[in-house]
Amino acid sequence: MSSKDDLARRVAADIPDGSYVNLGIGQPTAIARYLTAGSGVILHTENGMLGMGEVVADEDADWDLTNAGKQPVTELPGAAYFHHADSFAMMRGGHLDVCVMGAFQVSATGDLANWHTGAPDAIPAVGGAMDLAAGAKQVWVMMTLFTKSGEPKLVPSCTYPLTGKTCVTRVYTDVATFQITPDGVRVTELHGIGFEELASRLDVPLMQV
Amino acid sequence: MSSKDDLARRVAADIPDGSYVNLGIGQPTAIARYLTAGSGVILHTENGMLGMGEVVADEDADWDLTNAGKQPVTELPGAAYFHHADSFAMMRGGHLDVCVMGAFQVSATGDLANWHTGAPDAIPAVGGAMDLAAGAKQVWVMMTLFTKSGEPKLVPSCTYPLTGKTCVTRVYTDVATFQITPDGVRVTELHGIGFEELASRLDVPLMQV
Amino acid sequence: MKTLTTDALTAVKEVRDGDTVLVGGFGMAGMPVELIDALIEHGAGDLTIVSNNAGNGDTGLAALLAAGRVRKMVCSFPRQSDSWVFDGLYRAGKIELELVPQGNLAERMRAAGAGIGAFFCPTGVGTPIAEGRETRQINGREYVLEYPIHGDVALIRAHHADRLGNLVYRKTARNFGPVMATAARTTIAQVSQIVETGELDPEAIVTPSIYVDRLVEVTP
Amino acid sequence: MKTLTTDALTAVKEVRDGDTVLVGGFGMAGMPVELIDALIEHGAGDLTIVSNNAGNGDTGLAALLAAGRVRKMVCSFPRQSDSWVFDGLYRAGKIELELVPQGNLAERMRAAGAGIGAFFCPTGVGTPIAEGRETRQINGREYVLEYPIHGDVALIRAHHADRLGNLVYRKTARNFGPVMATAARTTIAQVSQIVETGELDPEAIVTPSIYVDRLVEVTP
Repeated sequence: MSSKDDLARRVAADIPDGSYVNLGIGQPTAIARYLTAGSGVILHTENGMLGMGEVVADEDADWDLTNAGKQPVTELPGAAYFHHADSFAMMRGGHLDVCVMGAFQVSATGDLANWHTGAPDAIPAVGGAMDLAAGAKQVWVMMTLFTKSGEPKLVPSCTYPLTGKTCVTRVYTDVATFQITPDGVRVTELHGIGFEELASRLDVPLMQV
Repeated sequence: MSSKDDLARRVAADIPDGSYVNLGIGQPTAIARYLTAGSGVILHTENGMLGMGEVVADEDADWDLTNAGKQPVTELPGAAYFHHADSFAMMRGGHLDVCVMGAFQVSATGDLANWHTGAPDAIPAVGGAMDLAAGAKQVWVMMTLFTKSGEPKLVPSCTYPLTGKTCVTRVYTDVATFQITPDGVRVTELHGIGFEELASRLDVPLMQV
Repeated sequence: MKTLTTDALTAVKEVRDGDTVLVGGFGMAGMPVELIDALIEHGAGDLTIVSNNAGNGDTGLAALLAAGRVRKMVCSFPRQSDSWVFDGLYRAGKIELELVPQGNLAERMRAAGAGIGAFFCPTGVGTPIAEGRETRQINGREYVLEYPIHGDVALIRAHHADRLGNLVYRKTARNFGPVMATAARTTIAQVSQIVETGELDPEAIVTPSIYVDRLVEVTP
Repeated sequence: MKTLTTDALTAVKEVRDGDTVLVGGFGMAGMPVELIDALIEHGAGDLTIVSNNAGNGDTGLAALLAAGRVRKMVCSFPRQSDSWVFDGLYRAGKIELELVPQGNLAERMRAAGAGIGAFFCPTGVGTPIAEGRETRQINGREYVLEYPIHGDVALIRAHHADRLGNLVYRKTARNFGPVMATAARTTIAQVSQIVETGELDPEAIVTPSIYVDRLVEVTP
C-alpha cells in the first residue's frame, strides 16, 4: 500500500515533461512537491495564473497570491496572470494537458463524482471541478481505493451525483493504478495487493497489463 | 447647406461630455478634429483601443497604431489596448455611448443600410458595421441627404441590404438633422432649406420640433 | 469630465433593495471589504449576491449575510471551513442558493458584458447541474445552454487606477474583477492607489475605464 | 522542456493541404508577413484562410492568394483600395468567400478557444448575414446562433516573447493575435525579440505560453 506521499510522487512521475497541469485542491496539491524544475511542467490555478510555485507558510504569505484552495503560493519565472473568464476558457477550451482531482467515486466508464455526497442536508459546493472534468485533455483521479468502511470507490456506476461523464482516464490509488479505456478498466500497477485479490474486492471487470 | 466640416462640427457638439464614442471609417473620422480635450470624450477604435488620438501624416506614422480605417493615429494619456474579442465585446455589450457611421440609406424606423449596394457584381465587405449597429447605445448617421442623382437616402424602408434593424436614433445630413423616434421622424435642425420643401422631397412623414 | 473618485458610502448609495450585486474576490483575494462594509452601513436589503464564495469568517460578505440583507446567493463554492454564517442561514432556510460551476459563473458574466444572449457550454453535462435545462449535440459533443448573469452593481477590488478609471490588478486578486466590471450597469472599484492619467502602461491595463463608474481609494 | 524557437520555414512545415489557417493582423498591423512568406515557400495549398482582410498590395496574404494556395477566405472586409489580388480571384470565381462581421469573426474564434459550442449573438439580426440561420428571442431581443471557428494552425505576430512562449503585443497590432492563438491546434508566433523567461511582467502578459507552440524571431 502506498502512502499519500508515494501516491503524489507516482502521479508526478507520470506527468509528461512540459505539460500544463491543474492540481485540484486537497491531496493533489501535494503532487507539486515532486515535480522537478527540469520537467518544465507548468502549473495552472483556476483563480487566474500559470506558473504557480509551491505553497508557502502563512508567515510568508502574500494573500493576493493564492492557489485554488486559497493557500498562499509563490510565482515562478514566466508566470502569467489572467482573469477568471480567461482562466476557465483555458480549461474549458481543452488547453490543459492534465488535471488531477480527488474523487468520491469513479465509474468503470470514467464518470467522476467528487463534489456532492448526495446527502439531503449537505450544502452543495462545486467550485471548478465540473469545468475541469469537462475541459482538461486528461482527467486523472488520485484517491484511496476504498472508503474507511471498506466500500470500493471504483464502481460499475456512480451512486453519488456526477461531476462529469466519461472524463477520467487514469485513477491513482493507494493499492493500484488504473487506466480507464474504451475497452474497460486496465490495472497498470499494484502496490501490496495481488491482481486476483484486487479483482475480488471490486465490482468492476479488470484487465491486466 | 452644411459643408462636410460643418457637419462634423455639429455632430461633435452634440456628443455629451465624457462619452465613449466610436467614429466609423470615412467621413465620421473628421468629427475627432472638433472634439475638445476638455469634453472628456474618449474614442474607441474597433481594432483594439480606447483613448485614440488624431490621424497623423504617413511620415509620422507608427504602423502598429492605426484606426479602423488603417490610418496612423496617436495615443492619448489614459489609452488602453485590448484584443479584438474584447474590443467587440465592448461594442456588442452596449458599453459605447455613441457610434457615428456613414450610410447608403436610413429608414424611417431607424433601419441602417451602409455595407452593400446589393449590386450583383459588388464584393461585399461588412467590417465592424453590423456589430456597431447592434451594440452601441446610440447609433448616429452622418451622410448627405440625397445621392448625387438626387434620390433621398432617408427612406420609408431600405432597398439596400440592411446593416442593422431599428438602430439609428439620429441622422445628421448636409440639409437637416433628424431624430428617429418610436413616434416617427422629427426634424431638429434645418440648414438652408425650409421644412415644407424638405418634406416635399422625402417620402417619409416628418414632424417639426 | 466625469469625476469618479468618492468615498465608499457615497459610492454604494445607488444600490437599491432587490438589486443584484456582483462581488469580486476569490476567498479574500480581491474581496472589496471596505465597499461591502459601506453597503452594510447603507442598508439596502433583499439583495442577490453573485460571488464565488459565500463569505468567510464574520467580516465582509459574511457580515452582509449576517445582517440579513441577502435573499439569494449565486456562487460556486459556498461551503468552506469558515463559512459558518452562510451555513447557518442556509440550514435555517433563510437564504436561497443558486449553485453555479465556477467557470459558468465567470462565462455567464462575461456573456452579460459581451452582449451574448446565451451560449452552449460543455460544463456539467450529465450532472444534476444540467437537469431540466436545454441541451444540444453540436459536432458530436453535448452542451448545456447557459444564460448571462447581469448585475445592477459590481463591487470589485483592483490594485491601481488612474483618474479615468483604468484599472490594474495584483496577482491572483485579479480573479473575477475584470469580468464583473463588464457585467454590471454600475461598477464600483476599490483600489489601493489612484495615479495620474497616463501613469499606467496602456499595454498592461486590464479593465479599461469604460467599465468603471466609481473609484474609492482605500490605502492598505 | 519544449523548445519553441525555430526558423520560419521549419515552423510552418506542419501546415497541410486543406488546412484552416488563422492569420493575424488588421491590415498590415500585426500581419505575420515572414510566416506567410514561409508558408508560400512551404507550398501547402487548398487552404482556408481566416483573417480580417483579404490581403493588401502584392505581399503577405495577397502573395499567398496570388500563388493559388487559397480555396476559401473567411473575413470581414475583403474589399479595400489595394485588395486587387483578391478582387481578381473573386470575380474570376477562383476563390470562395465567407463574409463574417468583424465582431463575429473574433467571437467565433474566441468560442473555439474557450470550448463554447455555439452562442446567440445580436449582430446581423434582420440582415442578409442572418438569412437561413437559427435565430431566437431571448429576453425580448433577437439573436442569431453562431458557431466556433477552429484553426488547424494560427500564424500571428507579437512584439516580444519569453522562452516559454508568453507573448506581449504592441499597440493596435495586438488585434486578432491573442484570440487566434487560443483557437488553433498549433500556434506559431513571429516576434521581434525573444527575451529570457522572467523578463516579461506577469501582470502584462497577454497570451500565456500555453497557447504558443512555435516562436520565430524576426528582427525588424
